[in-house]
Amino acid sequence: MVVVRLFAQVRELAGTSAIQLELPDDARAADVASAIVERFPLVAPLMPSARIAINRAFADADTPIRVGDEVAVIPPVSGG
Amino acid sequence: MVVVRLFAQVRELAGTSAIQLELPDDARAADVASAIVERFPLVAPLMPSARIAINRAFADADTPIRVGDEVAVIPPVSGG
Amino acid sequence: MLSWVHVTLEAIDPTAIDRHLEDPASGGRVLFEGVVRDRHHDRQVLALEYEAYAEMAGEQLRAIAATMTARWPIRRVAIVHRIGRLLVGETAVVVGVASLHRAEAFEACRYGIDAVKRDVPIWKHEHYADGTSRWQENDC
Amino acid sequence: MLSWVHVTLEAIDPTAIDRHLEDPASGGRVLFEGVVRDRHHDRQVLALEYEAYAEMAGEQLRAIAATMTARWPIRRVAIVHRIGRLLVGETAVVVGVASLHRAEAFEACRYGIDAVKRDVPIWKHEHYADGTSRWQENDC
Repeated sequence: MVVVRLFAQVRELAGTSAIQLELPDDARAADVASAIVERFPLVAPLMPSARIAINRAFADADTPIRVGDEVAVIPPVSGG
Repeated sequence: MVVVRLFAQVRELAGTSAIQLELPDDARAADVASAIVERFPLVAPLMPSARIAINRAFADADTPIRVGDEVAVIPPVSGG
Repeated sequence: MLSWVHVTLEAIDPTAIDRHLEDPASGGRVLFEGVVRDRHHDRQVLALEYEAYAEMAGEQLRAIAATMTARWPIRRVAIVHRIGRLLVGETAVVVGVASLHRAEAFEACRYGIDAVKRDVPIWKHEHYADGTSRWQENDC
Repeated sequence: MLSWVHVTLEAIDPTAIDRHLEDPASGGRVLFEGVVRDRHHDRQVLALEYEAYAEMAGEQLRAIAATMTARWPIRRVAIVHRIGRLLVGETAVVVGVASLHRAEAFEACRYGIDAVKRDVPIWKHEHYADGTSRWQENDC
Protein backbone atom coordinates (compact mmCIF):
# COMPACT_ATOMS: atom_id res chain seq x y z
CA MET A 1 0.00 0.00 0.00
CA VAL A 2 1.27 3.46 -0.89
CA VAL A 3 0.12 6.97 -0.10
CA VAL A 4 -0.37 9.15 -3.18
CA ARG A 5 -0.31 12.93 -2.79
CA LEU A 6 -2.49 15.08 -5.03
CA PHE A 7 -1.94 18.75 -5.90
CA ALA A 8 -3.58 21.77 -7.49
CA GLN A 9 -6.44 21.00 -9.88
CA VAL A 10 -6.11 17.23 -9.35
CA ARG A 11 -6.42 17.77 -5.60
CA GLU A 12 -9.47 19.99 -6.07
CA LEU A 13 -11.29 17.62 -8.43
CA ALA A 14 -10.47 14.60 -6.27
CA GLY A 15 -11.55 16.50 -3.17
CA THR A 16 -8.56 15.27 -1.18
CA SER A 17 -4.83 15.95 -0.96
CA ALA A 18 -3.80 12.33 -0.33
CA ILE A 19 -5.21 8.85 -0.87
CA GLN A 20 -4.10 5.36 -0.01
CA LEU A 21 -3.84 2.88 -2.87
CA GLU A 22 -3.58 -0.91 -2.76
CA LEU A 23 -1.19 -1.83 -5.55
CA PRO A 24 0.16 -5.22 -6.65
CA ASP A 25 3.77 -6.02 -5.72
CA ASP A 26 4.99 -5.41 -9.27
CA ALA A 27 3.16 -2.08 -9.65
CA ARG A 28 4.70 0.66 -11.76
CA ALA A 29 4.11 4.40 -12.02
CA ALA A 30 1.56 3.97 -14.84
CA ASP A 31 -0.57 1.84 -12.50
CA VAL A 32 -0.90 4.76 -10.10
CA ALA A 33 -2.30 6.92 -12.89
CA SER A 34 -4.86 4.23 -13.80
CA ALA A 35 -5.87 3.72 -10.19
CA ILE A 36 -6.42 7.46 -9.72
CA VAL A 37 -8.64 7.65 -12.81
CA GLU A 38 -10.66 4.66 -11.60
CA ARG A 39 -11.19 6.17 -8.19
CA PHE A 40 -11.80 9.77 -9.39
CA PRO A 41 -13.36 9.80 -12.88
CA LEU A 42 -13.50 13.62 -12.77
CA VAL A 43 -9.70 13.68 -12.78
CA ALA A 44 -9.43 11.58 -15.96
CA PRO A 45 -9.07 14.53 -18.39
CA LEU A 46 -6.08 15.83 -16.42
CA MET A 47 -4.11 12.61 -16.20
CA PRO A 48 -2.66 12.49 -19.73
CA SER A 49 -0.74 15.69 -19.02
CA ALA A 50 0.17 14.79 -15.42
CA ARG A 51 3.48 13.27 -14.37
CA ILE A 52 4.02 10.78 -11.55
CA ALA A 53 6.74 11.48 -9.00
CA ILE A 54 8.27 8.77 -6.85
CA ASN A 55 10.34 9.84 -3.86
CA ARG A 56 10.34 13.46 -5.08
CA ALA A 57 11.70 12.71 -8.55
CA PHE A 58 9.79 12.41 -11.82
CA ALA A 59 9.20 8.75 -12.73
CA ASP A 60 8.82 7.02 -16.07
CA ALA A 61 5.66 5.02 -16.76
CA ASP A 62 7.48 1.77 -16.01
CA THR A 63 9.35 2.88 -12.86
CA PRO A 64 8.55 0.27 -10.18
CA ILE A 65 6.81 1.36 -6.98
CA ARG A 66 7.84 -0.13 -3.66
CA VAL A 67 6.11 -0.13 -0.29
CA GLY A 68 6.91 3.07 1.59
CA ASP A 69 7.64 5.12 -1.54
CA GLU A 70 6.43 8.73 -1.54
CA VAL A 71 4.21 8.92 -4.63
CA ALA A 72 2.62 12.06 -6.07
CA VAL A 73 0.54 13.11 -9.06
CA ILE A 74 2.06 16.24 -10.65
CA PRO A 75 -0.32 18.08 -13.00
CA PRO A 76 1.30 20.60 -15.39
CA VAL A 77 3.23 23.04 -13.24
CA SER A 78 2.91 26.81 -13.35
CA GLY A 79 5.61 28.16 -11.09
CA GLY A 80 7.94 30.97 -12.01
CA MET B 1 39.47 75.37 -36.23
CA VAL B 2 38.05 72.60 -34.06
CA VAL B 3 38.56 71.53 -30.46
CA VAL B 4 39.45 67.87 -30.07
CA ARG B 5 38.86 66.19 -26.72
CA LEU B 6 41.20 63.43 -25.57
CA PHE B 7 40.42 60.69 -23.06
CA ALA B 8 42.00 57.97 -20.94
CA GLN B 9 45.39 56.73 -22.16
CA VAL B 10 45.41 59.13 -25.11
CA ARG B 11 44.80 62.02 -22.74
CA GLU B 12 47.60 60.83 -20.43
CA LEU B 13 50.16 60.35 -23.19
CA ALA B 14 49.24 63.65 -24.82
CA GLY B 15 49.38 65.39 -21.45
CA THR B 16 46.19 67.32 -22.14
CA SER B 17 42.46 66.69 -22.30
CA ALA B 18 41.74 68.99 -25.23
CA ILE B 19 43.64 70.57 -28.11
CA GLN B 20 42.81 73.00 -30.85
CA LEU B 21 43.49 71.90 -34.42
CA GLU B 22 43.67 73.96 -37.59
CA LEU B 23 42.09 71.81 -40.28
CA PRO B 24 41.46 72.52 -43.96
CA ASP B 25 37.86 73.26 -44.98
CA ASP B 26 37.41 69.82 -46.51
CA ALA B 27 38.84 67.95 -43.49
CA ARG B 28 37.52 64.53 -42.60
CA ALA B 29 37.67 62.40 -39.45
CA ALA B 30 40.83 60.61 -40.64
CA ASP B 31 42.63 63.95 -40.81
CA VAL B 32 42.06 64.45 -37.10
CA ALA B 33 43.78 61.15 -36.37
CA SER B 34 46.78 62.13 -38.51
CA ALA B 35 47.01 65.57 -36.90
CA ILE B 36 46.97 64.03 -33.42
CA VAL B 37 49.79 61.63 -34.31
CA GLU B 38 51.84 64.47 -35.77
CA ARG B 39 51.38 66.61 -32.67
CA PHE B 40 51.81 63.77 -30.13
CA PRO B 41 54.10 61.04 -31.50
CA LEU B 42 53.74 59.10 -28.23
CA VAL B 43 50.07 58.59 -29.01
CA ALA B 44 50.78 57.01 -32.41
CA PRO B 45 50.62 53.36 -31.24
CA LEU B 46 47.12 53.95 -29.82
CA MET B 47 45.57 55.60 -32.84
CA PRO B 48 44.98 52.52 -35.04
CA SER B 49 42.56 51.16 -32.42
CA ALA B 50 40.99 54.54 -31.57
CA ARG B 51 37.73 55.82 -33.07
CA ILE B 52 36.89 59.43 -33.86
CA ALA B 53 33.60 60.85 -32.58
CA ILE B 54 31.97 63.90 -34.13
CA ASN B 55 29.18 65.57 -32.21
CA ARG B 56 29.01 62.64 -29.77
CA ALA B 57 28.56 59.96 -32.43
CA PHE B 58 31.17 57.62 -33.90
CA ALA B 59 32.38 58.86 -37.28
CA ASP B 60 33.72 57.03 -40.31
CA ALA B 61 37.17 57.90 -41.65
CA ASP B 62 35.61 60.03 -44.39
CA THR B 63 32.99 61.85 -42.31
CA PRO B 64 33.47 65.59 -42.97
CA ILE B 65 34.32 67.90 -40.08
CA ARG B 66 32.77 71.35 -39.90
CA VAL B 67 33.68 74.40 -37.85
CA GLY B 68 32.10 74.16 -34.43
CA ASP B 69 31.86 70.37 -34.41
CA GLU B 70 32.56 68.59 -31.12
CA VAL B 71 35.38 66.19 -32.00
CA ALA B 72 36.86 63.51 -29.74
CA VAL B 73 39.40 60.71 -29.88
CA ILE B 74 37.92 57.53 -28.38
CA PRO B 75 40.52 54.89 -27.51
CA PRO B 76 39.19 51.34 -26.95
CA VAL B 77 36.55 51.60 -24.25
CA SER B 78 36.43 49.52 -21.07
CA GLY B 79 33.14 50.36 -19.39
CA GLY B 80 30.73 47.79 -18.03
CA MET C 1 28.41 27.74 -0.54
CA LEU C 2 28.10 27.70 -4.32
CA SER C 3 24.35 27.54 -4.53
CA TRP C 4 21.45 28.55 -2.36
CA VAL C 5 17.83 27.58 -3.04
CA HIS C 6 14.77 28.37 -1.04
CA VAL C 7 10.98 27.97 -1.18
CA THR C 8 9.40 30.56 1.08
CA LEU C 9 6.02 31.88 2.22
CA GLU C 10 7.51 35.31 2.84
CA ALA C 11 8.29 38.22 0.53
CA ILE C 12 11.56 37.66 -1.32
CA ASP C 13 14.35 39.78 0.13
CA PRO C 14 16.65 41.11 -2.64
CA THR C 15 19.47 41.77 -0.18
CA ALA C 16 19.47 38.07 0.78
CA ILE C 17 19.88 37.18 -2.91
CA ASP C 18 22.70 39.71 -3.29
CA ARG C 19 24.43 38.31 -0.22
CA HIS C 20 24.38 34.81 -1.68
CA LEU C 21 25.72 35.99 -5.04
CA GLU C 22 28.51 38.04 -3.47
CA ASP C 23 31.91 36.91 -4.69
CA PRO C 24 34.97 39.10 -5.27
CA ALA C 25 36.10 36.96 -8.22
CA SER C 26 32.82 37.35 -10.15
CA GLY C 27 32.63 40.30 -12.50
CA GLY C 28 29.02 39.87 -13.49
CA ARG C 29 25.64 38.83 -12.20
CA VAL C 30 22.53 38.00 -14.16
CA LEU C 31 19.17 37.93 -12.41
CA PHE C 32 15.76 36.89 -13.60
CA GLU C 33 12.86 38.16 -11.52
CA GLY C 34 9.36 36.83 -12.14
CA VAL C 35 6.66 39.27 -11.08
CA VAL C 36 2.86 38.86 -10.78
CA ARG C 37 1.25 40.43 -13.85
CA ASP C 38 -1.99 42.42 -13.80
CA ARG C 39 -3.63 40.42 -16.55
CA HIS C 40 -3.81 37.00 -18.11
CA HIS C 41 -4.86 37.40 -21.74
CA ASP C 42 -7.84 39.75 -21.41
CA ARG C 43 -8.69 39.02 -17.77
CA GLN C 44 -7.67 41.32 -14.94
CA VAL C 45 -5.71 39.50 -12.25
CA LEU C 46 -6.30 40.63 -8.66
CA ALA C 47 -4.06 38.17 -6.86
CA LEU C 48 -2.83 34.63 -7.06
CA GLU C 49 -1.89 31.75 -4.90
CA TYR C 50 1.05 29.45 -5.43
CA GLU C 51 0.67 25.92 -4.10
CA ALA C 52 3.77 23.73 -3.85
CA TYR C 53 4.74 20.15 -3.27
CA ALA C 54 7.30 21.81 -1.04
CA GLU C 55 9.62 18.86 -0.33
CA MET C 56 9.94 17.94 -4.00
CA ALA C 57 10.13 21.60 -5.08
CA GLY C 58 13.16 22.04 -2.81
CA GLU C 59 14.82 18.92 -4.27
CA GLN C 60 14.12 20.05 -7.83
CA LEU C 61 15.55 23.49 -7.17
CA ARG C 62 18.69 21.92 -5.71
CA ALA C 63 18.98 19.67 -8.76
CA ILE C 64 18.56 22.64 -11.13
CA ALA C 65 21.22 24.65 -9.27
CA ALA C 66 23.56 21.63 -9.36
CA THR C 67 23.06 21.25 -13.12
CA MET C 68 23.79 24.94 -13.61
CA THR C 69 27.07 24.84 -11.68
CA ALA C 70 28.08 21.60 -13.41
CA ARG C 71 27.29 22.75 -16.94
CA TRP C 72 28.62 26.32 -16.84
CA PRO C 73 31.75 27.76 -15.19
CA ILE C 74 29.74 29.95 -12.85
CA ARG C 75 30.59 30.78 -9.25
CA ARG C 76 27.29 31.37 -7.43
CA VAL C 77 23.64 30.44 -7.91
CA ALA C 78 20.63 31.61 -5.92
CA ILE C 79 17.07 30.47 -6.65
CA VAL C 80 14.15 31.55 -4.50
CA HIS C 81 10.48 30.83 -5.17
CA ARG C 82 7.75 32.36 -3.09
CA ILE C 83 4.48 30.49 -2.48
CA GLY C 84 1.17 31.42 -0.86
CA ARG C 85 -0.86 34.50 -1.77
CA LEU C 86 0.80 37.21 -3.90
CA LEU C 87 -0.47 40.53 -5.21
CA VAL C 88 0.12 42.12 -8.61
CA GLY C 89 3.68 43.47 -8.80
CA GLU C 90 5.08 41.17 -6.13
CA THR C 91 8.08 38.99 -6.95
CA ALA C 92 7.32 35.28 -7.26
CA VAL C 93 10.72 33.93 -8.25
CA VAL C 94 14.34 35.03 -8.56
CA VAL C 95 17.10 33.12 -10.33
CA GLY C 96 20.52 34.74 -9.84
CA VAL C 97 23.93 33.75 -11.19
CA ALA C 98 27.38 35.22 -10.53
CA SER C 99 30.32 34.39 -12.76
CA LEU C 100 33.57 35.69 -14.19
CA HIS C 101 32.16 36.16 -17.67
CA ARG C 102 28.73 37.28 -18.67
CA ALA C 103 28.03 34.82 -21.50
CA GLU C 104 27.76 31.86 -19.14
CA ALA C 105 25.83 33.87 -16.54
CA PHE C 106 23.15 34.67 -19.13
CA GLU C 107 23.01 31.08 -20.39
CA ALA C 108 22.90 29.51 -16.95
CA CYS C 109 20.25 31.95 -15.71
CA ARG C 110 18.08 31.31 -18.75
CA TYR C 111 18.45 27.56 -18.26
CA GLY C 112 17.57 27.97 -14.58
CA ILE C 113 14.32 29.85 -15.03
CA ASP C 114 13.27 27.57 -17.91
CA ALA C 115 13.89 24.52 -15.71
CA VAL C 116 12.01 26.09 -12.79
CA LYS C 117 8.99 26.70 -15.00
CA ARG C 118 9.13 23.19 -16.44
CA ASP C 119 10.12 20.90 -13.58
CA VAL C 120 9.41 22.41 -10.17
CA PRO C 121 6.10 21.25 -8.63
CA ILE C 122 4.57 24.65 -7.95
CA TRP C 123 1.13 25.66 -9.21
CA LYS C 124 -0.41 29.08 -9.73
CA HIS C 125 -4.09 29.71 -9.02
CA GLU C 126 -5.14 33.06 -10.46
CA HIS C 127 -8.04 35.12 -9.10
CA TYR C 128 -9.67 37.50 -11.57
CA ALA C 129 -11.61 40.74 -11.15
CA ASP C 130 -14.74 39.04 -12.55
CA GLY C 131 -14.84 36.70 -9.53
CA THR C 132 -13.57 33.62 -11.38
CA SER C 133 -10.30 31.83 -10.78
CA ARG C 134 -8.20 29.32 -12.67
CA TRP C 135 -5.20 27.00 -12.32
CA GLN C 136 -2.56 28.00 -14.84
CA GLU C 137 -0.17 25.87 -16.86
CA ASN C 138 3.20 27.10 -18.11
CA ASP C 139 3.77 26.96 -21.85
CA CYS C 140 7.55 26.69 -21.33
CA MET D 1 8.79 56.55 -19.55
CA LEU D 2 9.95 53.47 -21.43
CA SER D 3 13.64 53.85 -20.83
CA TRP D 4 15.84 55.48 -18.25
CA VAL D 5 19.60 55.88 -18.58
CA HIS D 6 22.03 57.52 -16.24
CA VAL D 7 25.78 58.10 -15.81
CA THR D 8 26.48 58.81 -12.17
CA LEU D 9 29.32 59.50 -9.76
CA GLU D 10 27.33 58.01 -6.89
CA ALA D 11 26.73 54.43 -5.78
CA ILE D 12 24.05 52.76 -7.89
CA ASP D 13 20.77 52.51 -6.01
CA PRO D 14 19.02 49.20 -6.78
CA THR D 15 15.65 50.55 -5.64
CA ALA D 16 15.88 53.32 -8.27
CA ILE D 17 16.42 50.64 -10.93
CA ASP D 18 13.46 48.62 -9.64
CA ARG D 19 11.28 51.71 -9.67
CA HIS D 20 12.09 52.36 -13.31
CA LEU D 21 11.40 48.76 -14.30
CA GLU D 22 8.10 48.63 -12.43
CA ASP D 23 5.22 47.79 -14.73
CA PRO D 24 2.11 45.78 -13.87
CA ALA D 25 1.95 44.30 -17.39
CA SER D 26 5.49 42.88 -17.29
CA GLY D 27 5.84 39.36 -15.97
CA GLY D 28 9.61 39.20 -16.00
CA ARG D 29 12.72 41.26 -15.48
CA VAL D 30 16.27 40.43 -16.45
CA LEU D 31 19.14 42.36 -14.89
CA PHE D 32 22.83 42.34 -15.60
CA GLU D 33 25.02 43.76 -12.85
CA GLY D 34 28.70 44.38 -13.48
CA VAL D 35 30.77 44.33 -10.32
CA VAL D 36 34.41 45.29 -9.68
CA ARG D 37 36.45 42.09 -9.53
CA ASP D 38 39.32 41.47 -7.11
CA ARG D 39 41.76 40.45 -9.80
CA HIS D 40 42.72 40.98 -13.40
CA HIS D 41 44.49 37.86 -14.62
CA ASP D 42 47.00 37.25 -11.82
CA ARG D 43 47.13 40.81 -10.44
CA GLN D 44 45.21 41.83 -7.34
CA VAL D 45 42.94 44.80 -7.97
CA LEU D 46 42.58 47.29 -5.11
CA ALA D 47 40.31 49.81 -6.77
CA LEU D 48 39.61 51.37 -10.11
CA GLU D 49 38.57 54.59 -11.64
CA TYR D 50 36.14 55.01 -14.49
CA GLU D 51 36.63 58.04 -16.71
CA ALA D 52 33.85 59.03 -19.10
CA TYR D 53 33.20 61.29 -22.02
CA ALA D 54 30.04 61.96 -20.10
CA GLU D 55 27.99 63.83 -22.72
CA MET D 56 28.61 61.20 -25.39
CA ALA D 57 28.23 58.34 -22.91
CA GLY D 58 24.74 59.60 -22.09
CA GLU D 59 23.85 59.84 -25.79
CA GLN D 60 25.19 56.36 -26.48
CA LEU D 61 23.23 54.89 -23.56
CA ARG D 62 20.06 56.55 -24.85
CA ALA D 63 20.74 55.16 -28.33
CA ILE D 64 21.32 51.65 -26.94
CA ALA D 65 18.08 51.81 -24.92
CA ALA D 66 16.22 53.04 -28.01
CA THR D 67 17.57 50.15 -30.08
CA MET D 68 16.53 47.69 -27.39
CA THR D 69 12.95 48.95 -27.25
CA ALA D 70 12.76 49.10 -31.06
CA ARG D 71 14.16 45.64 -31.68
CA TRP D 72 12.41 43.65 -28.93
CA PRO D 73 8.84 43.88 -27.60
CA ILE D 74 10.00 44.92 -24.16
CA ARG D 75 8.28 47.40 -21.86
CA ARG D 76 10.98 49.01 -19.71
CA VAL D 77 14.73 49.55 -19.93
CA ALA D 78 17.05 50.98 -17.27
CA ILE D 79 20.80 51.42 -17.80
CA VAL D 80 23.01 53.01 -15.17
CA HIS D 81 26.79 53.30 -15.30
CA ARG D 82 28.78 54.56 -12.37
CA ILE D 83 32.04 56.49 -12.92
CA GLY D 84 34.75 57.77 -10.60
CA ARG D 85 36.54 55.63 -8.02
CA LEU D 86 35.08 52.19 -7.16
CA LEU D 87 36.19 49.48 -4.77
CA VAL D 88 36.19 45.71 -5.26
CA GLY D 89 32.62 44.38 -5.00
CA GLU D 90 30.95 47.67 -5.92
CA THR D 91 28.49 47.77 -8.82
CA ALA D 92 29.77 49.58 -11.91
CA VAL D 93 26.87 49.04 -14.29
CA VAL D 94 23.30 47.74 -14.32
CA VAL D 95 21.26 46.92 -17.42
CA GLY D 96 17.65 46.05 -16.57
CA VAL D 97 14.78 45.01 -18.84
CA ALA D 98 11.11 44.36 -18.05
CA SER D 99 8.86 42.57 -20.52
CA LEU D 100 5.87 40.28 -20.86
CA HIS D 101 7.94 37.28 -21.88
CA ARG D 102 11.36 36.29 -20.69
CA ALA D 103 12.98 35.31 -24.00
CA GLU D 104 13.08 38.89 -25.24
CA ALA D 105 14.11 40.24 -21.84
CA PHE D 106 17.18 37.97 -21.87
CA GLU D 107 18.06 38.84 -25.46
CA ALA D 108 17.58 42.58 -25.04
CA CYS D 109 19.56 42.65 -21.78
CA ARG D 110 22.41 40.71 -23.36
CA TYR D 111 22.42 43.07 -26.33
CA GLY D 112 22.39 46.04 -23.97
CA ILE D 113 25.41 45.08 -21.90
CA ASP D 114 27.35 44.00 -25.00
CA ALA D 115 26.63 47.39 -26.60
CA VAL D 116 27.60 49.25 -23.41
CA LYS D 117 30.94 47.44 -23.33
CA ARG D 118 31.57 48.10 -27.02
CA ASP D 119 30.24 51.59 -27.72
CA VAL D 120 29.99 53.73 -24.61
CA PRO D 121 32.98 56.05 -24.08
CA ILE D 122 33.88 54.99 -20.55
CA TRP D 123 37.38 53.84 -19.58
CA LYS D 124 38.55 51.77 -16.63
CA HIS D 125 41.86 52.50 -14.95
CA GLU D 126 42.80 49.66 -12.60
CA HIS D 127 45.03 50.07 -9.56
CA TYR D 128 46.88 46.94 -8.43
CA ALA D 129 48.25 45.82 -5.08
CA ASP D 130 51.81 45.95 -6.50
CA GLY D 131 51.49 49.73 -6.95
CA THR D 132 51.07 49.65 -10.72
CA SER D 133 48.00 50.69 -12.65
CA ARG D 134 46.69 50.16 -16.16
CA TRP D 135 44.02 51.34 -18.61
CA GLN D 136 41.89 48.36 -19.61
CA GLU D 137 40.28 47.49 -22.92
CA ASN D 138 37.16 45.37 -23.26
CA ASP D 139 37.45 42.24 -25.36
CA CYS D 140 33.72 42.32 -26.14
